[in-house]
Amino acid sequence: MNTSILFITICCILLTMVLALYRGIRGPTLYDRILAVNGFGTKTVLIIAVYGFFKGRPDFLDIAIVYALINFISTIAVLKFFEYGGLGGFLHGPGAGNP
Amino acid sequence: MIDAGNMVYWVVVLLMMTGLYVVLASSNLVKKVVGLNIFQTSVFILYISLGSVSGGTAPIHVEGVTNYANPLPHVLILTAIVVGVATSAVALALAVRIHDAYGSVEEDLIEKQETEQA
Amino acid sequence: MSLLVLLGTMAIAIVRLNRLFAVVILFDIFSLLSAALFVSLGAVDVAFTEASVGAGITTILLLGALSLTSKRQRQISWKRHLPAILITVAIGILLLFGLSDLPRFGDPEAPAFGPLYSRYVFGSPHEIGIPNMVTSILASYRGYDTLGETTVIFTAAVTVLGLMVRGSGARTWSGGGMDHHLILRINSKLMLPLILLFALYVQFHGDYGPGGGFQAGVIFAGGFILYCLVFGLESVQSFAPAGLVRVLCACGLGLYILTGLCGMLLGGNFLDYNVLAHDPLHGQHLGIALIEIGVGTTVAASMFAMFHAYAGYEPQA
Amino acid sequence: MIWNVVSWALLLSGAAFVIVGGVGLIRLPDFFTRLHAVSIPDTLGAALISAGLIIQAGLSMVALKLLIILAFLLFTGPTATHALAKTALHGKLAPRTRNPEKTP
Repeated sequence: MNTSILFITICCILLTMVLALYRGIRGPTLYDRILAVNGFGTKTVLIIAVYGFFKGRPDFLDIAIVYALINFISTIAVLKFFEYGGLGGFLHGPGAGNP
Repeated sequence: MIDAGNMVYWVVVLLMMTGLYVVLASSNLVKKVVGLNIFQTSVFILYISLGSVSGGTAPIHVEGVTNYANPLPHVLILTAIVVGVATSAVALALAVRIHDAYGSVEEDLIEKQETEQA
Repeated sequence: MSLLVLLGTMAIAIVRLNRLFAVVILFDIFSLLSAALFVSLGAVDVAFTEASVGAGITTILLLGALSLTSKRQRQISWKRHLPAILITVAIGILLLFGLSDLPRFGDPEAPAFGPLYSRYVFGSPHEIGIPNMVTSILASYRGYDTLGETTVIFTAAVTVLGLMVRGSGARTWSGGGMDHHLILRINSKLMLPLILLFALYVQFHGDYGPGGGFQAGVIFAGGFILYCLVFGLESVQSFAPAGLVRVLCACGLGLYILTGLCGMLLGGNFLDYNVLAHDPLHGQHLGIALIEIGVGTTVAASMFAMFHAYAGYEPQA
Repeated sequence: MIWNVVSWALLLSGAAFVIVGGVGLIRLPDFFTRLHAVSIPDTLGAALISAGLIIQAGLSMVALKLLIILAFLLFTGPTATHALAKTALHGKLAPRTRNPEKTP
C-alpha cells in the first residue's frame, strides 16, 4: 500500500515534469523557459526525495539538497545574464542580453 | 535485442547520435561544445548502466545488504564529469578568443576570412 | 524508464533550436534529468557530481561564453546537413550492431562483476574501513587515477586563466551587482553561509554517504559564484583575492602529492596510506581525509578562478 | 496506522497540487500568470509531500534532512520567482491585461 502510494506520487511528479518540459521547449518567451527550468528543478528535488523512500534507502537526501541549491544558483546566473548581458559588470550595458 | 530492459542502451545510442550530429552539423563553436557535452553524457550513462545490477542498491555499505551496484564505473565517471567541465571551460575560452580575433564563432565565416587573407 | 524518453526528447530539442540561449537552458534541464537517471541507477555519487557540475558550473560557463560571443546560430545549409546525417546514421547503425554484444542490462553474470568487483565491494569495508565504497576506490585503491584527474583540472584552470586574463588580473570592477534586486540580495546573504556549511558537510561526510572532495569543491565555488553574481565581482576581492585563489589551486594539488610522498617517506609506496598512522585503518582514514581536502581545494579554487576569468573578461576591440 | 493514513493523504494531496501547477504552466495565457502556477508546487506541493515523508521517516536524521530541503525550497523558490518577475518587467515584457489591443 505504502509503495503504491509513493509510486502514484512519483508518477504525478513525472507527469508535471513532462508538462514543464513542454513549456521549456515551446517557449514562447525566454522567461517562460527560465520558469520551466526553475519549476523543473523543484520537481527533481521532490522526485529524488520520494524515490529514496520508494526504494527503501532514504539516506540520499543530500542529493536533493544539492539540487535545491544549484538550481537556485543557476537561475540567478541566467537572470543576471539576461538583465546585464554578462556575468560580471555592465559589459554591454543593461538590457543588452535581451534577444 | 529489443526489450524494455535494454532500453538504456538504445537511449545511449540515440544520445550519442544526436551529440555527434550537433558536433558535425552546427557551425557555431559554442553549440559544438554543447554537442560534445551531450555525447559525453551518453558515455556516462553507458558506463553507469554497465555497472548496475538488477536489485542492487547504491554502493554504500549497510549491514545485511550484499547486492550493490559496481562502484568502479561510478568512480571513473565521477572524475570524468569534473574533468569534462574543466575541458569544456578550456574549449569555451578558446571560442571566446576566436571571437575576439575573427569577430565570429561560426566556422564557415572564419574560414572565409582565412581564405581572404591568404 | 520514462526519464530515458525525456532525455531523448531533450537531446532532439537541443538539436533543433538555433537560439543558443534556449539551448543552454535546455541543456540545464538535460543535466538535471541525467542526474535523476543516475540516482535511479544507484549511482548516487555520480548523480551528486552531475547535479552540482552539470547543472551548475557548466550552465554558468556556457552563459559566460555566450555573453562574450554571439547569441544566435546562423542557419545551416543543406550542404552541411546531409553528410552529417549520413555519418551519424552510419555510426548509429554500427553502434546498434555493437549493442548485441553487450550483456543484458542488470545481468549479475556480466563481466563487470568479476573478481575485481568482489574485492572492491566486499574487501573495502575491512581494508579501508569506510562505508562508501566509491570514496574508498576514488581515494585509496585508485588514488593514482584521481591524482591524474586533479592534475587535469589544475591544468585546465591554468589554461583558462592564461587564455582569458590579461595583466595581473587584479583589476577592480564597479557596479557589477544586481543592485535593485533587494529581496534577492538579502536572501542570498542568508543563503551563503548555509551553502558553505553544506559544502563542508559534503566534504567531511563523503566517507559515510554520497559526497567528497569533488562535489564539495564545486558547491563551495557555487556559493562564492552566487555571491559574485549578486553583489558584483569586486565584492569577493577582499577575502578571496585573485592571487590567493590561484595559489590555492596549486596548494590542493600539492597537498595531494605531499600525502603520497609522506607514504613513501614512512616506508610504504606512493599514495600508500597504511603507514601514515599506527594502524592501517587509521592511516587509511587520515590519508583519505587529507587527499579529499586537497581535491576539494583544487576543484573549488579552479572553478572559481575559471568563473572569474569568464565574468571579468573584457573583449578586445 | 493512523499516521500512515495521514502520511498517504498528505502525499497524495501534495501530488495533486503538483499536477495542478503543471497544468497551470501549460494552460495559463501569459508569462506572469504562469508564475502563479509554478509557485504552487514550489511551496504548497513541496511542503505537503515533505510533511508526508517526514511522518514516514519518524524522528531521525532523515526527517531533519527533509526539513532542511523544505526550508531551502521555501527560501529559494519564491526568491527566484520574484527576481524572475522583476527581470521580466524590466525587460519590457508587459503583463496581459483586459485591454483589448493586447489580448491575442
